[in-house]
Amino acid sequence: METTFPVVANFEVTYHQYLGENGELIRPLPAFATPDVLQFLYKEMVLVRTFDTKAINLQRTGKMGTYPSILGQEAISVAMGNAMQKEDVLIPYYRDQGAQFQRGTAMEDIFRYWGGDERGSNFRHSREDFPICVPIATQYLHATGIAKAFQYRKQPRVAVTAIGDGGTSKGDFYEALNLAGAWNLPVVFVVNNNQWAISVPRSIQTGTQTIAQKAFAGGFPGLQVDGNDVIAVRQVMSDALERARNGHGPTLIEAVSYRLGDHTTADDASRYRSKEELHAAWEKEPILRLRKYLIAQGLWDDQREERLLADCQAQVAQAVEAYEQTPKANIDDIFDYTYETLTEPLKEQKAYAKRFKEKAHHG
Amino acid sequence: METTFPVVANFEVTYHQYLGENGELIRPLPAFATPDVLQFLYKEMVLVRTFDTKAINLQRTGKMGTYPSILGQEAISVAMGNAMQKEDVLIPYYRDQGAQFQRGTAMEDIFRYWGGDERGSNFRHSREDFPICVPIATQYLHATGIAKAFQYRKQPRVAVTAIGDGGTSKGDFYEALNLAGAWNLPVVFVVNNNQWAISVPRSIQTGTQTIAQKAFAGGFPGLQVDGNDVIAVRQVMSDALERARNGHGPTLIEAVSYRLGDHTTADDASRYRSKEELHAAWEKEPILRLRKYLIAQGLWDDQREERLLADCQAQVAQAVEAYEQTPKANIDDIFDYTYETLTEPLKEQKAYAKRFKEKAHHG
Amino acid sequence: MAEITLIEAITQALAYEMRVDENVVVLGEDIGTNGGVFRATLGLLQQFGPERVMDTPLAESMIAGAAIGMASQGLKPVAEFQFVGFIYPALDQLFSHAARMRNRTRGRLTCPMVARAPYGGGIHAPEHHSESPEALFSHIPGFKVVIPSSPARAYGLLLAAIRDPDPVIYLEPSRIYRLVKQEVPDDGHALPLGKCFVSREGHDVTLVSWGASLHETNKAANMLAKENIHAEVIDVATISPLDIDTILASVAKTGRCVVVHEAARNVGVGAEIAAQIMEKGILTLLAPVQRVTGYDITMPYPKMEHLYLPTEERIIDAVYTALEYK
Amino acid sequence: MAEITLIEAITQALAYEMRVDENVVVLGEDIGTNGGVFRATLGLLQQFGPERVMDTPLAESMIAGAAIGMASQGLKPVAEFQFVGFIYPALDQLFSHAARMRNRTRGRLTCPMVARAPYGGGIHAPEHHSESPEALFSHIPGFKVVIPSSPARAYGLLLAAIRDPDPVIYLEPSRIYRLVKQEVPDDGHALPLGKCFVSREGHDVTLVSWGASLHETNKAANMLAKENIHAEVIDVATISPLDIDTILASVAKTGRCVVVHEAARNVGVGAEIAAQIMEKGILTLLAPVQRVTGYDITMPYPKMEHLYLPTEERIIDAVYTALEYK
Ligand SMILES: Cc1ncc(C[n+]2csc(CCOP(=O)(O)OP(=O)(O)O)c2C)c(N)n1
Ligand SMILES: Cc1ncc(C[n+]2csc(CCOP(=O)(O)OP(=O)(O)O)c2C)c(N)n1
Ligand SMILES: [Mg+2]
Ligand SMILES: [Mg+2]
Repeated sequence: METTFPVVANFEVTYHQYLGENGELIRPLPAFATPDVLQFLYKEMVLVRTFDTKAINLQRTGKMGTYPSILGQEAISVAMGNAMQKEDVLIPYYRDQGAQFQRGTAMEDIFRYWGGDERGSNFRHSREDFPICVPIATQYLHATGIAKAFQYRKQPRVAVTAIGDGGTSKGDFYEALNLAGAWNLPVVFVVNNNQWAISVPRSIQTGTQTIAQKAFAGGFPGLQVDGNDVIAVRQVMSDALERARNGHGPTLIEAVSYRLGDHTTADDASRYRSKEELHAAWEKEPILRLRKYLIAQGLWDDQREERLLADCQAQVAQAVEAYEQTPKANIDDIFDYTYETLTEPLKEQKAYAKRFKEKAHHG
Repeated sequence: METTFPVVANFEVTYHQYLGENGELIRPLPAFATPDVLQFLYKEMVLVRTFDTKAINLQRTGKMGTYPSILGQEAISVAMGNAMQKEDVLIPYYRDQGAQFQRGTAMEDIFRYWGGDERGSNFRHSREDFPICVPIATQYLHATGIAKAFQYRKQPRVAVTAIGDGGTSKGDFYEALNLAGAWNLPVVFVVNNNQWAISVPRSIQTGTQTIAQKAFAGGFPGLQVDGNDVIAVRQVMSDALERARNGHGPTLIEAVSYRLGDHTTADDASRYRSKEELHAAWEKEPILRLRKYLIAQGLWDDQREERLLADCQAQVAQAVEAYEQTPKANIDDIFDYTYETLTEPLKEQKAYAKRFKEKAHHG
Repeated sequence: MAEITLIEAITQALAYEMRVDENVVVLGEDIGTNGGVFRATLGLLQQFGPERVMDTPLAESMIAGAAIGMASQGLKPVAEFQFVGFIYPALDQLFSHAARMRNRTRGRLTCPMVARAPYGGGIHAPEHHSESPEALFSHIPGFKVVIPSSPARAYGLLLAAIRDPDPVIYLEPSRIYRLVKQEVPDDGHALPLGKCFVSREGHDVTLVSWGASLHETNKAANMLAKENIHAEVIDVATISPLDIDTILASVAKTGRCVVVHEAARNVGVGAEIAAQIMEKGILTLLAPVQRVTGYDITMPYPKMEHLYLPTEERIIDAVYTALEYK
Repeated sequence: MAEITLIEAITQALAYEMRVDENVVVLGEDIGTNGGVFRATLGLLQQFGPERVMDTPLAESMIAGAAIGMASQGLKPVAEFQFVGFIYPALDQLFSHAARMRNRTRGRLTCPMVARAPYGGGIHAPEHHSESPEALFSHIPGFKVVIPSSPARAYGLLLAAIRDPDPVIYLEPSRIYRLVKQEVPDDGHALPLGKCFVSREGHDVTLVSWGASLHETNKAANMLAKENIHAEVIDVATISPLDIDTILASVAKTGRCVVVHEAARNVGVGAEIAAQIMEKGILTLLAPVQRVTGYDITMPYPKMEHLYLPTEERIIDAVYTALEYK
């Protein structure tokens, strides 16, 4: 008689990386990674960081509200947006600025959003992309519905959505994985594992070895990628997009990175995490890493860097200008979009509100 | 340079079984499985089936409301309750009659519950056990809270909870796994995979190979057990309870079985599943299987069977009697338990309700 | 033309709209082969196939969240929640997203979905199967909340709900799913959302109700008629946004009003109706608006639910209280 | 004695009750090392350790569900929801279980938990951070719903909430977390739940409010006093169950009433108060009860939230409407 129990299913998580922590190549470059593309990705990451610095500054000087910095996660976000086709749909979380810019979403719209203005989500480009999602993990389900619409209409499009490590604790995250697996949906799930959910470290968030393995609960592949290696993220994204586009279903990508900034401008991370940890994380950050590689390859130098920074500053300055010139919103704006047609009660309330418009005290 | 990607985590699901489909032993019996214990488990399964048949009959004759039959899942439920210690807490789903009886919950209380009477959940024994849980999967989270209370008080107690295969699609299911893993809680999660969630087959419910693998999303072991083999279920339950009691955390047990009856007395399963499938499932059912084994070992015979059936009938008849003698509930019953102390509005409403008591038309 | 029940009218409306608009899809638990636990989607799988009639995994937040995603792509998902007592896990998706998508994006993305669910008590169902949460949805800006009371209204209002460009919560009183039959032409004619229906004219008192309670309300009106008390009966139908004008016009005539609903009393829809009648019609009121409602307790299990539901007796009692005022 | 803010009063109450009752535990997101995003739990981890001050994974249904389990074992969990806009995923657990456990088991199992959450607008926070859903909880039988308006009331009411044998939804107006300071003796004295407080006496009109809006209400009363209009101001404090008697007594004196709340108007708590005043006090009413509320739109983002929130001007306007009636 047998005395052991047969294994009926097994699973593994692989870790994907091309650039080592010092910008050295540890695997042969993937095909997409031509010098042009790498330079482009580099520039886009620097642009995101320039934007980010400015956004924090706008908040500090009272010109914008609370803002969540993307510092440290530029590679994930840029690679994600860059790998997508125009006709795909992005369903972002609130720290996906890089992907949004790749999609054509205007910087000034992101400023508007965090400046407390709904019009910031009325994107002029990427009009099917979802706005920033505040209620954690809900966006993962929207992505499944969008993917289902693509599948129903037999369109070769993919829904791409992102979340933080903390968000992977929520029911909606898992319900989305399960549905995507059950329906074999064209969706790519990205997890920005930046090690922290506000003050809660990854180790308290979940007892799993990896976040990637949560994909097995949905019945499809999950993998880990070095989220500070833009080449690796870009590659696993393309692979996952292709899988999805060809009808082979979803993938979960855990991009391992680090939140180098505070959670938001309303947070002070020094309350809960050590300087040492932060310093160590800076050693691995994505922009420096790619710069080292490019320089070593003779694809980058100080002059180009200087020009790039000036360029980025100019682009961001223009966006700030556009943001600051946003026409004032009015009472109609807050009443007219609850329903397509103003209801009777809202007509009455709007007329009443207009009576008091001039007198308002708060704000 | 390397060209493959390293595996950073891997997982496997084992399948546990002792009795083959024809009641033949395929592995050496585990230590607990003395003749006495096996006979006891057999009797308890027969008792549950006798109860179940009667319950359906009560519903059909208008003496009870909608009822969910446990037909086919007796082994899982009896083994689960039987493996627990008295001081453990059971957080059942609605198809856990066998476990409830093992815990001392009175049959007449289960009748009362499905008879539409809240008093059916005021168990006289097993007073810390949770009542039947209708909103699917919510009970899994209650189990984590109870387990946390045990951990906080350093009590060597375990929370045991169960769910159906359909329930594993819900957010609460996964949130519970994640918390139990993160907090290393003393809890045992049982999944009654009876292949159907009302009319939705297991294959539509999730894209995973096994349900057991969903445990990996929580970071702890998941295994499959033949849910028609009471010996195997009892053994994996004991192992999981011991693990939990010794501070080694949760286990997910997927008990593979089959719902031999309709979903509830309000359902007609012939609308959505084939006779062939049902017939095939009857071949594997748990009671017959153990009887075959016991008979082959000389531990059971027709005489004992006859006596047992008479015994079970008598016990159930007594419970029906108690159920039918339940004193009528009154207006106070529906008002007095919303809060510990009746609020002013409820005092008023209760007095008002009493004015109409005699006149009520419905019902 | 054959007479059909309320639930058959729902099936008829779903099938009609699926025929004329291929963006309409239905999803939910057990709605495919099984045709829904109440058979609202009976035959749809056969007619429209599994790509449009989707049996989902068992997860209500998922159903709502996926429907929101589909709706953003121009589909018109009609999501069935098996009982409205199981819609609570979906409230986050519904409140935080379905109700806000248009406003959040200033009209760029919208959410033309319908959330259907059997609703209300009196069917001797187990706990959680007899809830009346219309007040919750009515309080959340962005929804329309609709409750039909007859086969014809169920048909016309469901068509309107599906065609509406915004999310509609469509609650189906399961107690009257098969209570009455009516001829309901399958002509695709929608009824207006946002309008009350005057179900019966009268001049002594206005009775306001919706859904299944309208039946006890009508019975009460019949009984009162024998006492020579002529009640006007209003079927609110769209609970939010509320058509207060129709109610005010009636109260202007009768001077007295009784609102009847199954849901708990405290902060229920009856309170809103009473408050608005006072605000806008106090001069026409001869007595305070009376509320006949469920109590502020969880809906009792079947053995005692008859003690909870508004009855003709309670309605008539309230009418007399109103009539005898001062 | 030092003066403390409302949020410090909350910390003080939590610490007090944790000292005297080891069954009291707190749980939530970022409540440990970080002391909560508003610092309500500041220092508790240091004083009581991680077994009683539990940083949870990020999942609100989980927080509620686990708290229900703990409470059934005799713990007294105080769960923090980071903002009340994030409590919606927990509504199923709260509505289906916390509110019903006692009734479901006829008193065998109970749910003595508190759900705390920052609540309301006016802090220029991003979307979803400024919600006022007290009406939802008030409609669900089984909860008590409490909203403090000052440091002293925050302290006394939170102690009462923790000691209450049933689930209490405790909503903290974040706009006034640090607005005023008061001396609040740390003496463990609870204030009664289910009672309104008369904050200011007057005889011309009754102003009824709660939470942060009470401050604009008081300011309006001050301004009115200069016009020789003497408003009585009532702090409802416990929104459910409602202490209508205190309100009725005031209205009997003044004959006029204005209810002020931030939440959307439709089927809000203001409607309930208005309806009850009419039902029980119509003969003392000289004018219809006026409601000054948020609009039936999603709370606007910070740039426009000032247009949504009730202001002194709107309150005074409503008072004049009431005074000029007839
Ligand atoms: C449902 C919900 N609960 C709580 C919050 C408050 N909150 C905002 S961000 C955050 C932490 C998120 O952490 P993670 O998912 O790791 O993303 P990160 O911010 O680190 O990128 C929390 C708790 C929220 N937005 N939504
Ligand atoms: C949240 C929720 N949604 C829907 C239902 C209705 N419902 C009751 S049982 C059931 C199927 C459950 O299937 P499964 O989990 O496999 O358990 P089984 O009944 O097969 O034992 C459904 C959909 C419910 N009770 N709760
Ligand atoms: Mg994070
Ligand atoms: Mg099942």
